[in-house]
Amino acid sequence: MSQQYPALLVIVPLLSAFAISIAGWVNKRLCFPIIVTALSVVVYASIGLLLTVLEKGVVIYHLGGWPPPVGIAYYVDHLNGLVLVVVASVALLNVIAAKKSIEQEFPDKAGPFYTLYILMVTGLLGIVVTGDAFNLYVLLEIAALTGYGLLAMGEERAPLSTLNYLYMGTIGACFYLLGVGYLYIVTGSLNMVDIARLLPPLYQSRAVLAAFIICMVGVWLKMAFFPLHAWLPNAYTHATSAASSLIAPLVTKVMVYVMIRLILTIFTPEFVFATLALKNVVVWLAVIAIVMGAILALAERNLKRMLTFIIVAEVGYMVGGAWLGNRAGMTGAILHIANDALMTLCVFLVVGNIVYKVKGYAFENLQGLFRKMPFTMGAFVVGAMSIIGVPPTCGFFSKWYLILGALQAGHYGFMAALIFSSLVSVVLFFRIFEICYYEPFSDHHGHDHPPEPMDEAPLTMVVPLLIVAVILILVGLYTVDIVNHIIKFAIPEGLV
Amino acid sequence: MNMAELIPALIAKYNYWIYITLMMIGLYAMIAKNNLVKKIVGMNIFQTAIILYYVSIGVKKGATIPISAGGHGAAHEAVHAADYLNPLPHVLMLTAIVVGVATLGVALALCLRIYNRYNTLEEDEILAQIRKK
Amino acid sequence: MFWQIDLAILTLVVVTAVASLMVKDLLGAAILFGAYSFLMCLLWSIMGAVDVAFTEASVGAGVSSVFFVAAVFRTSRRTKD
Amino acid sequence: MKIIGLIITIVTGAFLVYAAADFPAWADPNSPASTYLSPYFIENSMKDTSVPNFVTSLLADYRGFDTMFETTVIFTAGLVCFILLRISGRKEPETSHYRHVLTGVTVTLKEGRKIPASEDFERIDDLWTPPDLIIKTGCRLMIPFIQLFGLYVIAHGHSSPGGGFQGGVILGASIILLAISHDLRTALERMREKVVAILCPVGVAIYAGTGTLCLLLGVNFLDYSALASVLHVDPIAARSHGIFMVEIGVGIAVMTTMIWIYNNISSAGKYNQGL
Repeated sequence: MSQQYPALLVIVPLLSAFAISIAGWVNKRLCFPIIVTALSVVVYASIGLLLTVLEKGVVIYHLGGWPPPVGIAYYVDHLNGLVLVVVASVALLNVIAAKKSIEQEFPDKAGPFYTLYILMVTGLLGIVVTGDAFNLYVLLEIAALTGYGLLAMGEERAPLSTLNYLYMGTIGACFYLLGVGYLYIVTGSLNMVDIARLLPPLYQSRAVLAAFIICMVGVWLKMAFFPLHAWLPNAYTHATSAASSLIAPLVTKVMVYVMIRLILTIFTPEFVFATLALKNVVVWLAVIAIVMGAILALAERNLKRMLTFIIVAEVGYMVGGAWLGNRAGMTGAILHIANDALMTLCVFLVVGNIVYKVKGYAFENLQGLFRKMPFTMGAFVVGAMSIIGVPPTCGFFSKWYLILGALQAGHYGFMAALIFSSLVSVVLFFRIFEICYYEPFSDHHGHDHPPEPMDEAPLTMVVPLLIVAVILILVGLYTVDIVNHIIKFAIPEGLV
Repeated sequence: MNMAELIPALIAKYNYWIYITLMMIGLYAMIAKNNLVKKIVGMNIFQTAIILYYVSIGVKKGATIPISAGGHGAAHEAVHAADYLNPLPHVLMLTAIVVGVATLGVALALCLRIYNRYNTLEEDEILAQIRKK
Repeated sequence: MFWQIDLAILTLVVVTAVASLMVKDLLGAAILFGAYSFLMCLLWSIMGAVDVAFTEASVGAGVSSVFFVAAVFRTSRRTKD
Repeated sequence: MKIIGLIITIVTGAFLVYAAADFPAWADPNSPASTYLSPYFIENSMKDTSVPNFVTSLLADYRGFDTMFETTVIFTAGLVCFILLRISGRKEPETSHYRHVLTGVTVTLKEGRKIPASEDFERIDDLWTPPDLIIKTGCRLMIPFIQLFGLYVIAHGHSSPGGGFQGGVILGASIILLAISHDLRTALERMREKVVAILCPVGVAIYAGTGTLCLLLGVNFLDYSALASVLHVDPIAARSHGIFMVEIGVGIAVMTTMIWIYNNISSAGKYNQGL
């Protein structure tokens, strides 16, 4: 069975999506058990796959029995093995946590919601696992379309911001498709490894240059890299908490993975960092992204919207780290994919719990939350520490690698931006802690207002959140092992 | 490049110039148009332009449509690759067309939701309504 | 295959595309978009992509136009640009 | 915005023109795209799958995995339209209208009363207009032939242009034509919402299920040659049959999705009136 893990990863959620869709019309109570079972199988298969990769090296799976480049193949190496585990576990933890808020917000459309949810996970897993450039486009569209559906179910402004996301997402996906077309016209192949084998004699061709730039712009649009980020804050803020806590941690990170895959596998670091003179330009763009993300976050008076701008800044970290063009920077970027997915999940789950109990996420809604929801806020502190980058949480270590990379590359601007953004995060989060710590102002009549009783979110929401918080610290403690056993092999030897 | 070389170069890649033109028309409409449905029309033009590009890759001089001339009974006859068009771009574009219509459906559904709420499809009027609140 | 017809259709495609974006009526834009799709389908069948042309004829010129008309019917024909 | 748009467009366009200069000339038989991978498909399609239409064999077999997700995309679009537009908790309107078929007299009933189902009265909407007799009859005549053509296109995709997508769209269009020429209520009587919503995932599941069957028979996902042992034919014919099975699944999924999207958009999720 273990040689079929790559197929299981995609087939199990896909088939269960159809089962859930039908169950939504027959018996709604079946939906949740099916989705949890399917995602558990996915988590199991992804961990099994990662262990197989660690033991035996790259796993190749021929779909339809056709060897590449004729057919479509799955390539699982250390890089996507790691990302697969992250995607699968984030999806599983989030669906358990989201059950209550789904029941509260749209009880009658739970079946279609779960179907879209698991289809989105299918799409993201497929993007990560596939070794075919065109197949990636199709899966990109699945992840995007389900994302539009999930995001648009939110508040009254959600359809408009989702429509803007749809325009931007379509342009991004089409640019990627066009880039693949440019590669196809000069190489005649669609398989990533095969393209990489055929490309070196063509490195001077303008079409290859154009293919690379078009693909990059498309992927940057999808991951909301500054200045192409305009769609992200509105779309994520107005969504329901169940949807935003799936999409915010995963979509941008998977897109960063696609970018790293393009750099490392298809175009190879020699072409990207040595032949092209774009390295510094992109890192400076990343610097601007980080600074602008931090400043825009500072201007917000609304927790969820503030977090979306932090995502924009985090995307800047990863793009900058990947484009530094050295081993430490790339290690930091890959490590940050995993860490950022987990910490974004943590803080967005906290927002979900707050919305469930307080029905709002503006700063004035947050007063007195430390007393009211101590466990949720405890997890929030861990998540915030991780985003700021306080050891021993995992955020510290990826930042450390990124700064190391910046030092090695001699790019002090990027280093300064990282430190600036950490400082701004300190301000951002301590401001929220302060609001949450103090009780709401008592009204004028009675000064000894009785303190509000503890009113924690239900257990199914708190337990996954606490698990995420613990994972954040555990990943931090075992960072060295992750880097030495997984990420070290994910980066080709050529990159020093 | 003088005129004598330019004109053959233009004609030899006429399809590619048209695809770029169409794509830019679509892109401009998506960025600059104010009406949400007009933007969707632009989006579709943008997508079909890319399909045109792919189909243009598949064309081969002196080749016919990618369906075996012999039909079912001719499995033993040798098939010469030069006689048939390249089927791979066609397959990819079938997928792209279907993705296009799926995106169109979702976009129109979103437009309907927006119209129900704001009673207009003009982006500036919607933004003015949001700001007023 | 006459290259003159090829060129004429390629040019007409651009004309219909621009027209569907310029016309100040959404229903008209929907119909012109249908015409655009159909010309595109013709172009592809000239290029020998019969399956793609067939799909575009049924999806692009057929069902897409119906969706557009249905959506315009449910919203409004008014447009400022 | 217009100026920014113009600048972006011109810069992108200029960049694309610059890059297109390095392309192989149009329709060049010796370009990499025509010489590297595609000859394999053209020369081996008949040997591997016994399907004369290379596009079909490539679509459903060599790159069948893409096509499975393409069908999933369609299904997703239908589902998203449903989830966004469908107004749930169908509340019966205050007044309901019935039309006496023979005389054309309209009866309006208040407070949710109903006329028992009979041949004489038909339920109509408040925006009802009498359908044109010529259009109604003409479409009635055409619809069976359109459906027959749709089935032909699905079944004959192996050796002529067509296949699951095109046939499915044509079948869906026939029901949409019914909804346009009569009204949505008539079309919904033929294809109930629940039927559409269940058939759609079933169609995609036929595709994925065929692939999973191959997996369970001990080979890789979507490797139809494994069906040989089930169908009692040689592996090459099994591939051909496998392609046909998935085309049927695609046809069902595409047909129902087109109807689903149309129903939701044309009635803005209320499932009355329609166009």
